[in-house]
Amino acid sequence: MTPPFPTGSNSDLGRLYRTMRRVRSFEERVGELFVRGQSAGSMLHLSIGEESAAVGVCAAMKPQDTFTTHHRGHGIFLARGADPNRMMAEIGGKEAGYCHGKGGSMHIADMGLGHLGANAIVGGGIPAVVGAGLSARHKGNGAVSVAFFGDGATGQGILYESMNMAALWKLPVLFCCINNQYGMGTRIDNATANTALHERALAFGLAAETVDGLDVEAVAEAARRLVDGARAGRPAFLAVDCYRFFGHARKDKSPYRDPAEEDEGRMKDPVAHARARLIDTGMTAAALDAMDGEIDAEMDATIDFTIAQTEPPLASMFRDVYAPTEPEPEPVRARIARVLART
Amino acid sequence: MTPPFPTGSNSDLGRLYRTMRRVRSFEERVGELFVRGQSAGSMLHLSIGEESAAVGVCAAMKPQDTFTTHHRGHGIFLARGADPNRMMAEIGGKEAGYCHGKGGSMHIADMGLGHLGANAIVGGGIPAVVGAGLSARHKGNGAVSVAFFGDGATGQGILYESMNMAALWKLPVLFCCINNQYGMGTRIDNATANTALHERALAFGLAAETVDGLDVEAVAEAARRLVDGARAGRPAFLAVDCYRFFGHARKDKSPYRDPAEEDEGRMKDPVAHARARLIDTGMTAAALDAMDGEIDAEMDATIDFTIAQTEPPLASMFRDVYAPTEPEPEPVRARIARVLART
Amino acid sequence: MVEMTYREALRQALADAMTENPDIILLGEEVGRYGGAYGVTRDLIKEFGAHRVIDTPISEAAIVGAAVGAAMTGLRPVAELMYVDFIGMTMDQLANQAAKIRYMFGGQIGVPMVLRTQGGTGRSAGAQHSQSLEAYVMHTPGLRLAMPATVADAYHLLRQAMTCPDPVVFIEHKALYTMKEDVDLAAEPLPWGKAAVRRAGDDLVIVTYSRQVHHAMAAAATLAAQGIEATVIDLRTLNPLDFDTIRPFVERAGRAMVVSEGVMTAGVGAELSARITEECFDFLHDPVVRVAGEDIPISVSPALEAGSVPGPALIAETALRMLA
Amino acid sequence: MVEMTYREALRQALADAMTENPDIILLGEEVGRYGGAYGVTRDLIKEFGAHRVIDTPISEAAIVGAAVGAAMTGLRPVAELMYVDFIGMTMDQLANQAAKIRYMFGGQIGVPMVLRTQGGTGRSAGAQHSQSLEAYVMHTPGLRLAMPATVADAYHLLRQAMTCPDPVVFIEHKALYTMKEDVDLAAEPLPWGKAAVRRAGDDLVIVTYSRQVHHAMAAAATLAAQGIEATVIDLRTLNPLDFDTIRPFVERAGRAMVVSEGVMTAGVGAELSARITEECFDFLHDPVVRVAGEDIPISVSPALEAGSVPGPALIAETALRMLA
Ligand SMILES: Cc1ncc(C[n+]2csc(CCOP(=O)(O)OP(=O)(O)O)c2C)c(N)n1
Ligand SMILES: Cc1ncc(C[n+]2csc(CCOP(=O)(O)OP(=O)(O)O)c2C)c(N)n1
Ligand SMILES: [Mg+2]
Ligand SMILES: [Mg+2]
Repeated sequence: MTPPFPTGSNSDLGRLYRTMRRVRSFEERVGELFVRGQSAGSMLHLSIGEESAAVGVCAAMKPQDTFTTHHRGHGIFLARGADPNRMMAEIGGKEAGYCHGKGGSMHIADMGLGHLGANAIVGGGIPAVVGAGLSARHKGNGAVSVAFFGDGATGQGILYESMNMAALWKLPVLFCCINNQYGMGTRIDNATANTALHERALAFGLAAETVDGLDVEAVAEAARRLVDGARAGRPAFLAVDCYRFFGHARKDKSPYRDPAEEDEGRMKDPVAHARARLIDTGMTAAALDAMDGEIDAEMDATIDFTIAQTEPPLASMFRDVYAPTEPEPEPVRARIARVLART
Repeated sequence: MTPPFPTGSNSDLGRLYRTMRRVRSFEERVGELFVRGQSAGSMLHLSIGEESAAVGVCAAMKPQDTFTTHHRGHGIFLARGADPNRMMAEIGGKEAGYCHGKGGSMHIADMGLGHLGANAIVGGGIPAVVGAGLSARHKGNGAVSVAFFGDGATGQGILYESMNMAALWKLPVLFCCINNQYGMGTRIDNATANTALHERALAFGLAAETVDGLDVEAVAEAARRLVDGARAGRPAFLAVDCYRFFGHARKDKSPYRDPAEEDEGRMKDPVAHARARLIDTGMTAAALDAMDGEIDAEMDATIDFTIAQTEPPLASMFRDVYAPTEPEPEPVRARIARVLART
Repeated sequence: MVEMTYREALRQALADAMTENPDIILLGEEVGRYGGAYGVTRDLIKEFGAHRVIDTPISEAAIVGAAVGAAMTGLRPVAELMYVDFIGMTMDQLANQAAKIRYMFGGQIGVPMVLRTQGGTGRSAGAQHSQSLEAYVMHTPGLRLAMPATVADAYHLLRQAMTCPDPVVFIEHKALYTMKEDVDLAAEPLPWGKAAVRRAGDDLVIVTYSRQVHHAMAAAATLAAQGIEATVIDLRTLNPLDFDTIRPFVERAGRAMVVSEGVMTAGVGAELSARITEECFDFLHDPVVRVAGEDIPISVSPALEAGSVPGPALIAETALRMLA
Repeated sequence: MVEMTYREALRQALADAMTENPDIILLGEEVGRYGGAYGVTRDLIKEFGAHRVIDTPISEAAIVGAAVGAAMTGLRPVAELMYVDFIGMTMDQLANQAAKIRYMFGGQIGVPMVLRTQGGTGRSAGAQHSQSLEAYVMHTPGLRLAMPATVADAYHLLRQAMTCPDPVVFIEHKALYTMKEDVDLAAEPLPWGKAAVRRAGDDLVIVTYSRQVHHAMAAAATLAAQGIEATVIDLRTLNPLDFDTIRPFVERAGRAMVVSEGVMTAGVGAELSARITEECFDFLHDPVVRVAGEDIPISVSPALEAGSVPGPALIAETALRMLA
């Protein structure tokens, strides 16, 4: 598979906009899947408002690069070139999903695209990039590994353990903190005394910057600088400032947020900003609308696709606990039957 | 018990020297206890070379203050006013020890002196001071809580989680890192890319300094500044630079260290330095020798004391798993006997 | 008698205890302004203030560690771990510190803290948000372990936990929060550490706890319709474990089933099975049968999720097999 | 045949595997320059270089997490946890990540890593450096678990672990490192997952693993002198658990004792007891008897330490009682 990696020449604003728009459209459809009672559960975390982080950073990555994401990782994976049908099917818990319905929204992964996995543990995916960095160094394949996580994950000690190792070993690793200002109901200034998060990375000896997520080109530029640096042995940290447009998960209406703050936060819309810039530079609204319409149609189809898919077969639950060469765990029912059939 | 807290007026150089000298002498006796086969095990970590950290920081503490220590904590507790006999007896695994022989060298504690416990888990005692800080705030008793730990503990994520909380909540807490340059066989520059450890604390929003442990007065002064600040709601971090004179534990001869480095490191002797300063300021060597002799005699006696003590009775092993009001766990032997005696 | 939910009963227990004892503080992620991920601490911050209902950063290890330090210095912290699945980050502070401090320090001090958390399946929350990890706790000397199944126990066990001199891990079940029952909160509760006989019957004994109590009761009702009378014992606390209540029922029935939602291998059911066998061997017609979670992770797919843990059907089916 | 220590056999296994497979790397605290806290990796850094024998900061959680990431990207990491007592800091990475990745991701990828560590009593190392925590691992689906008792197994099980497609927790025993045995490293080893019958006898079966195998053998020798013949089964791996080897011996003897150094409650012995009872119930004259560590922390006092775990005397005494 040769995915549409938005790398190199593909990173002009038009492409960045298009990819962000796809993320936005997909996430809206995730919300709809839930409303239609077709999602597997309600733990759906939309990345609306943070598209520039996903798209800008992925634009700086190369095909051999790898990454881990957090629970709000749909956008990142889409930006990397995921198949939205297989993503949506996974979110619906269907057999046709990336993980055959075992993972769901918070555990999508795809080795083909270097996606080492989303994670439902805040901070849980971070140290893996240290290992991926060791692999890249060992194999000399020039791969960078990027850990994507939220501002809330800066509360987790494992981030600092991982940054320390990456800096010590000069690994090709980027720590990308998507700072949407909230961890569930907790605003960043209620979670830490110093909200200039990149200063921590500096203190561990990494290159580190904070960039305004409103401007996807700025994000892409900063990401390129830091990813290239990481590839050359200067591990880095990038905080992308943005705003979580909606609730933490699908059911959360953010009653803990000031509506005025929300209004202002939603002004920091990287998609709208890029669109305005494109119009400034001569693109017509009609052309953009046409593109948007195409995207929305593609994303609408993911819902129909998902609804049409089957649930994984019950017996599949015993699969993949261990390698396929190994025996599957004995089902409880079988065990009980065996024990009681003894006589 | 009113311990000889070396606070306030007691912090003149003579007293600081005396306390450091007691630590040095005690630690030498711990080594001897081991050589004589009278210690409980060989996991004995001597703080020789780091006396100024223990003594300088304890001099800044008040009676109501609390603290936790690491596996190399004898000196700190002595500086706080511990009874060397009960300490040595604990190191010998004897009933008369601070913890009745259950804790040993790495788990000495004494609530009377605010010692919330030594710890055999690197970093394990750090977060407790956050809780102690919450207590102090809740009770308004003006207590500061100090976490003592080694440079190696800066590898542990829990340090950063704890510093972040302390800074966020403006707790009366001091994080004191005794940087003896080594974690077992690993020199600090093989454990981190940026050895200016206090910069991390700054990045989390704490007050932070590094002080040269050669000069106990400088340590005491920095500690007083930071402890007073912590008491006023400005949590802080203090790194005390020193050198681990001997091996990591009793059996380690530090083959991984360059002898030239060791020679130079052992020049950073806070006890010798204070002694020289005292002589400069008019004390006679004879007077100091007399003091030293007295101290050595007191510490010699701890060995005899320990050897004369009894081991804890076997049945005591079931005590203190739970509160004394609760039944003790049923011994395995009793359980087996009961099961097999059924008929 | 008043009707309330499990969630409300838990909240009430916290509120009542906090009113009585000013040294009780709550700390955890989202316990304050947000009111708790499952709403248990809703508005307690308004009642008791941000100094007693403390929103923390996402730092599970330090939350537990801070609770340890608070407990050692005169507070009675009730820490919340949003999901028991996150216990992995706290196991050092829990098992090496909280559980051992009294012992290591020769009885000088205890760690009277409660770690409230919730576990179990039922929300398609996937492999890292649906586990039943009580066996880790039960295997750790020094930790008490309570798992309420009923609304009354949600209240009383939590009240009792907040007076326990030793650290208590208190595991709620996410599928029970909205369950409503009539309760008399003022009634004398069963003592801490005592199991409840939810139903008595002479044909077989089902020993279980937490949500599986309800599944066992449903199964027992089905069985009763077929003339089979089961005893259902709700352990309420796994440490202490009340074997005295179990023994006579097993001796009478001669058949015992143990049910847990956690995975079977080396789980709570193994302990219960071993223990019943040891204590009642000569009375057993059959080996003790373990009904438990499959030895696999939990899937997000609702079908696989539900299929991987016991339910009333499996319990009833197993009972019928035992009595066939 | 060559005589070597358990420590040397482990080192040899690492060296031989690293020579054969350039993707094997070691990482952990003090594994390089220091040579390992217990000397297992002595001088491997000289042989294989600092890029393959990696000294880490004191960051257990990230060590395991880094191993996970390395394993997912084509390396075969062997991480070292200096003491199994530190597993608490790694449980999230171990149980929520390493153990579940293959499953959560629908079988796309495995995590072929080994986590070497050591546990047990014997050095007066106190409550936080003397534990036997294998039950936590055994209760976690997705993790394989090996615990070698002999010098030959130290070599062969470790070699096998390094070819296992799934994460293996490999727990050595600190009291065995200096044990010397004659071994033929070139001999065909027992397959991975197969238990070893160390001694066969018809009077009772002792099922155990790791250091307790030696205690059981010593006890069996004592018993033999009194005319009692015990079978001693060394499980070698606890996951997979080889019940097929156990069954016929228990059916023949009708009496089984399970021995573990870890604490009794909800421990490995509980699983073994439950399992044997389930599978061999009709053959049992007596309930399976658990000999295990006391349900208490380990003291630093040598007397209390030794008194809190099984030894040959307790095993022999228990056997005699069983056969009385
Ligand atoms: C270890 C852990 N602790 C807590 C949670 C519950 N939780 C899920 S998301 C979240 C907030 C995370 O905030 P952030 O990292 O900023 O990511 P965002 O949701 O803003 O994208 C919390 C507390 C979790 N999943 N894992
Ligand atoms: C969590 C944990 N990891 C590893 C160890 C083993 N260990 C004991 S002391 C030590 C070195 C600690 O170095 P440092 O913190 O600098 O303290 P120092 O020994 O220099 O006083 C190590 C790795 C441990 N006891 N706990
Ligand atoms: Mg956020
Ligand atoms: Mg050090």
